[in-house]
Amino acid sequence: MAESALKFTWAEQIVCVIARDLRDEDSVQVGGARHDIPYAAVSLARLLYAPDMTIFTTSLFWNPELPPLRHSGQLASAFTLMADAKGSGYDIFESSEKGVATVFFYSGLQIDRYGNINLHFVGDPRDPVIRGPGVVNPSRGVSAKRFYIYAMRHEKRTLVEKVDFISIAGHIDGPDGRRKAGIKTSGPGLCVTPLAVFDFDESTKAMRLKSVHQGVSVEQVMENTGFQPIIPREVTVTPPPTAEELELLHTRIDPDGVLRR
Amino acid sequence: MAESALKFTWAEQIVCVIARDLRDEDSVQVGGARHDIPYAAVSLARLLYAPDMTIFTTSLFWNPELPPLRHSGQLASAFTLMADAKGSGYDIFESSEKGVATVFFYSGLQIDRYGNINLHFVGDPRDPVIRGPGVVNPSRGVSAKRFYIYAMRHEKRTLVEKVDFISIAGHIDGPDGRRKAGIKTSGPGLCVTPLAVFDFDESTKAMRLKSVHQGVSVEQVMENTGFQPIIPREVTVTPPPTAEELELLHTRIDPDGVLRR
Amino acid sequence: MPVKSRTPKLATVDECLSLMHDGMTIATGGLGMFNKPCQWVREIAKRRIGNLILCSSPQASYDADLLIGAGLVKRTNIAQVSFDQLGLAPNFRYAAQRGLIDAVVQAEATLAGGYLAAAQGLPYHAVGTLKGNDIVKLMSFAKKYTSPLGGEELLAVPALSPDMAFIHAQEGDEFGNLRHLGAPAFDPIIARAAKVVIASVDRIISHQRLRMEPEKTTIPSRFITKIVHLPYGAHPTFSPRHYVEDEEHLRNYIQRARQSLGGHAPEAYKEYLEKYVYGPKDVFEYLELIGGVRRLTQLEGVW
Amino acid sequence: MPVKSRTPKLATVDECLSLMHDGMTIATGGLGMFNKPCQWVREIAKRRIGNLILCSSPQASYDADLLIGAGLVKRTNIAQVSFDQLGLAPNFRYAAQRGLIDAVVQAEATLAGGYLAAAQGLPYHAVGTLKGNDIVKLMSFAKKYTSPLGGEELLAVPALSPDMAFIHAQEGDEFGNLRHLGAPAFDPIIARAAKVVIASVDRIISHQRLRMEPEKTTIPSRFITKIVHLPYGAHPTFSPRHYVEDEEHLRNYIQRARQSLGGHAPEAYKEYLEKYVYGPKDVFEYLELIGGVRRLTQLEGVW
Repeated sequence: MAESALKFTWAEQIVCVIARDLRDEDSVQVGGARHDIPYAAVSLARLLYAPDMTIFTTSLFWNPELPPLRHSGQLASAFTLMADAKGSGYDIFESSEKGVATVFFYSGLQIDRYGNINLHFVGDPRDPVIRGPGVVNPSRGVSAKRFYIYAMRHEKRTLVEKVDFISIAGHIDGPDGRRKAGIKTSGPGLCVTPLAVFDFDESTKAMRLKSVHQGVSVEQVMENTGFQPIIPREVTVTPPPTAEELELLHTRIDPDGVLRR
Repeated sequence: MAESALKFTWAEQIVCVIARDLRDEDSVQVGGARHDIPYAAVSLARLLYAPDMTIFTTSLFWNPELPPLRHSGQLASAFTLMADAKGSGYDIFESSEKGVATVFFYSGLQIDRYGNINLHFVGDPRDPVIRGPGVVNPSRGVSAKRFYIYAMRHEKRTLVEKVDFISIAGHIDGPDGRRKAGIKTSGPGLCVTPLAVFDFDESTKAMRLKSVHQGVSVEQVMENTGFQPIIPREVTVTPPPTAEELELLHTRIDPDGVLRR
Repeated sequence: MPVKSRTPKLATVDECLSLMHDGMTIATGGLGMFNKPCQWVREIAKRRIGNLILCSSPQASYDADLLIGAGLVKRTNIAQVSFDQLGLAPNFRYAAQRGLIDAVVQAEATLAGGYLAAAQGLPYHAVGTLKGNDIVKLMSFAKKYTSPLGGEELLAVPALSPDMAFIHAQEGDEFGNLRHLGAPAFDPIIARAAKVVIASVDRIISHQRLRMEPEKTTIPSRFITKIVHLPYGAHPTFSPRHYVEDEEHLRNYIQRARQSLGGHAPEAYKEYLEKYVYGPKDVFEYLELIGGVRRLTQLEGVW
Repeated sequence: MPVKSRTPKLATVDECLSLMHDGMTIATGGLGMFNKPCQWVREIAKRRIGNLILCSSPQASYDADLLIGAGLVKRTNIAQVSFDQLGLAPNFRYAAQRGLIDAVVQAEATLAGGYLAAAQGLPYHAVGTLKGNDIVKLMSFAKKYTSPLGGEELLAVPALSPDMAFIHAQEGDEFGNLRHLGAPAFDPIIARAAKVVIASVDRIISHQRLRMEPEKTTIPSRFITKIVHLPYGAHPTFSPRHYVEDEEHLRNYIQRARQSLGGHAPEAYKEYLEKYVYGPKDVFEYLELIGGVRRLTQLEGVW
């Protein structure tokens, strides 16, 4: 595959991978300003791939305007007041129990081969080396039809063999993990990192290298992954951002270049 | 007691008895246009006795304007749009489970000596002589701190020894009835009829004649009551509507004379 | 840069009712005498979609009585059916008393609890206030149990998720965002509980204008499958800030039902159905029959 | 004819906080970085009302961190405490990691479920979505059980009814009807769950005007015990349509906490408390300290 002449960052690559995977029938919750990647992915998907997708914010505005990402400050600026409707904690409870959000996004301190996510305790939970920020809503990992994992770093200490603590259940311990735990949804869809895209093998439910980003080698991925992912015979290159995607990112979604830092 | 020179109807008498019993700390739900008596009582109480009382309507307007009673037609006219706030079925469920309405009003096809109310089936429930309208919300008989019973007719077939079917629990079968049923609230406060006011004896929880309306004899009450109420040594006369109450009823609450038919 | 645009949910009556079939559990919104989806009920009756399990907000009126009178209902899940101060609902009462329909005894709390459980994706909702009465003995759909935290006796009401719900609001946009100008009553809960939700509105309003005041939206489009513009769609019940109830029409309806059921004029109710339900080809023909612009102007009311 | 009139619920800070005492379970409204009842938190800290069990909407920030930093909290029931993109909450993190407070692991669903149960007067609420993770193993307050209708495994979350709740909204009338101009978030549920609810508002608006548009009221006065006019009462968090968050102030706050906890400048955080919390006699003195009219004008933002 020819290298694209367009310049882009790994964050923009992740945004495009997720955006292309979103669909009109999806319903997604996006968080606040810290969640730049899902926010940009949803913004891009609405413009290009899934205009009918339902979007709601943490503070429960239905189908809000999505103002551009900002470098810092004014969290308030991402707090739009133009929307289809305004909800409250009632909707949050219902939507997280019922899966009114059909799609969700999680990042993690640790992510393991079965897509389990740790946001709470690294080390022994009773005396942790790191106490993470926790997770506001782990329910969506159970109730949403699928979720995306995005990693801000592709390192051995992040992508681990087994998380120290499961904050959000991926496939738990294998193909039957979710079913045994009484979970009916399919769980993690893609795991996207600065280096590669993983999906999950249908039979083992273990992470499988789906593609490496342009300019990244399979070896580089292996060296930085704390477990042995399934490597298919042929690993493709992640289709890089298109000119159209980048133009929208640069002009409408991320004019400040938050994703280009 | 001297007879009042003021003319009034039994409906106005009932309205005044209830209005005087309502208190600032009460929170009451009033129904639609069919419920003239509680509606007028609440309207009068707000003006004279309990200005801080919380009022909400069946369709869940909080502290609404209470337009005057109308003879007929335009149910819509009682449907105010001026209010503190607008609620929905969520509030209805919460308020009926929790007793956000601390006071409620019930009438009945049959009412018995323990204040049990039947609005469903006269005769055998499986093959009733009369199938009543049912009751929208029997929960308030359990969750509200107390409720009022008002009877539109004082007859033996209405005030019965034992109701054929309990739609709303009064004291059920005696002093321990509510507790045995797992109910924590005190239940029926007053039962007001076209002839008299009853309360409930503290020890037996049976209906007790509290007062007879002006011009009504105790014998007349007894002849028209299908059970033997407790008759205290001295039965007082219900204080008739005052000039002030009647003026407010005639000018502001019921100018059409719905309660004077 | 061409970007994609959102697909409107505006639809025709036929498109919506092609989703409906015999035997379905349906729910009607509104409450008592307002916002009843009356034009939907007439359209369903015209198509003779029958064997229905009819739910509603806790209070139904014309909606339930007409579907029962047209012979399309096998079971009702409603706390009370009545025409408020105009009287009891003749067809409902007749059919329930004779066992022609299975009129399940419900209360506001059991219906609301059922819808809430469905809205929350939970199998049941707890209800703690049906105690000491005989109603609960007739509620075979519910189950008594002890709180898992011990002590309190509760009633478990199973989730109630209608196959289709019909809701009437005053305003809505082309994407199905609704605005009730009066009380939304149970419509927001029913919309979240039902599998398919069909809305009608008296008036379609600008999406851009609606978005300026999202706090006025009573049901977001997320919960609406299709929206149809049906002016006066709640007639003869009332539509807050738009029109009052048509008392004359309702009295005529009730009288005809009573005459037929009482045997004095066996054809009276059938004539009502022929004239107002089966006859008109659409809502506009219906509105001409009830008196056209002159009558509708009289029904404007003062809000 | 003289008729009685309604009693306003307007009160002073002292009147409200005389209802509070050591050891209470309190809840703060708002969510993350907006509508946090920050002036209330400072007033509580100034009075050294301690040994508190602090609940919140699922996301807390300055509110929880300041009360913990002032040494007034023994337990927290919050899903996440953080300053969003400005960083983690230093005092919370420090105290939780060292066991100086009992930071109960909660999730949005368990907190919301607890408040909902309390709002509904029920002993518990069912939660069906805490499955397959290790969080639930730490939730000793909740109980696993099987649905009374059979089959499904659920979690029973006990009703959470705070002794007092503190809520900040943009507008309210003298009777305590509140209007959130942005998201009400969990405030409506918390207000219905708590035993005593104290509100502050940036602006008192006319009761008559409020009544013209009841659909804009986000919490009716029924659920509000007292209302206090505290302009900029959410500073340094943001108040939708009124002011944006004070990033400079927040960074200073976080830095001082970090310096103290890290030992680089042990007095830095205490100085913050002395200056902004213990020192000012009221909200107006506080607002002068943070920069007065000039700073507040900068924080207006573009809404």
